[in-house]
Amino acid sequence: MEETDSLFDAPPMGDQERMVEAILFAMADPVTLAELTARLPHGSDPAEALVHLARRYEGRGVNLVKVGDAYVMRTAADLGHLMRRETVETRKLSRAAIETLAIVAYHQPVTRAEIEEIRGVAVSRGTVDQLLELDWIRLGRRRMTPGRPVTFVVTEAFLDHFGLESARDLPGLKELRAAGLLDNRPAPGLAVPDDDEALTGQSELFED
Amino acid sequence: MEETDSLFDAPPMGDQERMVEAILFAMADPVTLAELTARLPHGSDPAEALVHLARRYEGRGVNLVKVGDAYVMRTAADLGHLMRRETVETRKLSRAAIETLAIVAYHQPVTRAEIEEIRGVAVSRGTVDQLLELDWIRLGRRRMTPGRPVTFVVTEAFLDHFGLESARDLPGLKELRAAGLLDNRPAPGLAVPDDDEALTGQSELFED
Amino acid sequence: MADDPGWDQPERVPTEDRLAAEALIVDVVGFEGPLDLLLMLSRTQKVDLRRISVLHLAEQYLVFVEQAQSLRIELAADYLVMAAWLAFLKSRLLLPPEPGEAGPSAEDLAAHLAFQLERLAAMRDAAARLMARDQLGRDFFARGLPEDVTHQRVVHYTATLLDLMRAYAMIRTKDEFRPFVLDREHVYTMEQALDRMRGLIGYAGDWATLTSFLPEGWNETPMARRSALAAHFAAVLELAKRGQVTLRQGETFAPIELRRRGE
Repeated sequence: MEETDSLFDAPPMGDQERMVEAILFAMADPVTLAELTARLPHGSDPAEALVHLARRYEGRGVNLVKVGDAYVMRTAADLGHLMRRETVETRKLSRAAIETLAIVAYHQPVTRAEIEEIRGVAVSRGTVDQLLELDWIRLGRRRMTPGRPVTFVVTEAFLDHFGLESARDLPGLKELRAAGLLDNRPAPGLAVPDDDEALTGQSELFED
Repeated sequence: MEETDSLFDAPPMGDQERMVEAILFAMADPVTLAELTARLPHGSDPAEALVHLARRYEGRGVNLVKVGDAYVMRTAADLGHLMRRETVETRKLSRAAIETLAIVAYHQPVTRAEIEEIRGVAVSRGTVDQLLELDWIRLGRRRMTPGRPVTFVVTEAFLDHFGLESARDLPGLKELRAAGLLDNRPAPGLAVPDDDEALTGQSELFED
Repeated sequence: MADDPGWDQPERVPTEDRLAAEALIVDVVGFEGPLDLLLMLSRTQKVDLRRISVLHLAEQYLVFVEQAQSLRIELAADYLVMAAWLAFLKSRLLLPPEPGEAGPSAEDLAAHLAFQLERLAAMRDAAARLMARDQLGRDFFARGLPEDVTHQRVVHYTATLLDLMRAYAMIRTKDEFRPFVLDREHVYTMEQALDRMRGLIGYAGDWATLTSFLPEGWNETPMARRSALAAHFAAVLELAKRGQVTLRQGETFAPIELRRRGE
């Protein structure tokens, strides 16, 4: 590094190679020679560094590849199969699903009827199926009440995903409130709509 | 182990190393040994491959880093200036958030009341929320004391962000513990039944 | 207490101390509570926090609070609580313990305060050291181009604990607000109106407007009035159908009038 400090001396080639390596690793796009020159200390020779780097990665799991006039690190072609499982598309759970999941987590073991009572809306078959398929909920013991309804409980995979040691570690209402999660009042038009609608309906019928 | 390996015809160690290299290069987030094992051909020994790989990248522009139980490739810290333009502008954390984070890291698992006791002020809702959202802290096990308060611990993302292999590597941890500054020392005249549990909790994380 | 100049006679405080205290007060919003302020004051003693004089610190704090009050600066309650406690601690430290006195000794209390200050200072220091570390995305970097080699798509659903907690909080908040929904109070059902009108038509020997039959208290808000009017209107229609009342209306939108039938 001392050499960099002096006016014209570029860092030793070994250091230049490290620098090019780090830049190619961190960049989201292929990097041109001009860009490398701009990033490296004055007097560096990225073209030569690239030659060394290409040789170093020859036959490795990752190779230095030239794309047009830019350079990029790519997985070796023969190892692509290792990554196949990685191309996953991440989607947020629907509101119905997350609410249902929350209710199962907080009230388990809980029956479908109980979930519907707490949510105030019917729980679609698809929602429950999705959570079962994600392996976040599973069937618990049947409730010993008329009809012997099945109950739902959360799974190990659920705890794992949400970084919980046990469902008991979920914060309670008081703690949710303390964390500020309980005082976001339902947006206008969310909890009130039944009310509003009833009135609108009536006035339409009777006031004109 | 070797005998089992030959039974299943695991690839030679050189190939296993290439595979681990390719996988780690492809992933931006730390990969656990279990994930590596699952991806590699049956009978492979990713742990050994990692040893070779770590040696290969020693002193390079990119290094193999251990984060908790997982492994990831990161650029060498002394080359950060080359990527300055890529720096992600992170939200400035408030002093309260930084202190709260440090207290969680050094005292984990720690309850909100304990954080407040140490800081001498109430912890605002937003502070904990922000740290949760950054995925730097998460909920730990509940404390087995009256009220069963939730505790907070730091996450793997926290370790990754600050380049720590484990919470044991926090700067100055040993000295602080030796000085008794991580003790949960009750105010004189207060009966504190949760002292034992607090210590047990800590020893689980730090002492082994 | 009268023999203590630092507390009872702030005007005798040396000028520079006084100026320092005023500078502190100006900045009082910058402190995060009494412990923060105490830690700051303790730094002026220029000794190891383990060897700090809690007595001196208590005096400094009390001077600060006194100054703030003389400058009519409103201090938050916790500053005043701390002041009261420190005044108590100070008197305990100065006076010999009374024989048979219960509770922790003044020395223990002082030692604990010193411990709290040292611990807070240590955590601040630790926080600073933590933030001074090389950080991901600032000093070292992740792979900029994580590869997706195949076009095989697996949909992976995700949700965070925060999402879960928010969803639950939302459901529970909805529940909590249910009792506040006022719709029940403003809805007068037709059944209610019918019951009421059955009892009232006996008095409707002569033409009377429908609105005069509205129950008390249902004429005050438009919401209640609309509901009650609608219910009663439906009820009298029902009564007319049964032949119990006669209805009439002078013209469109004119008041509806009704009269008992069957004479």
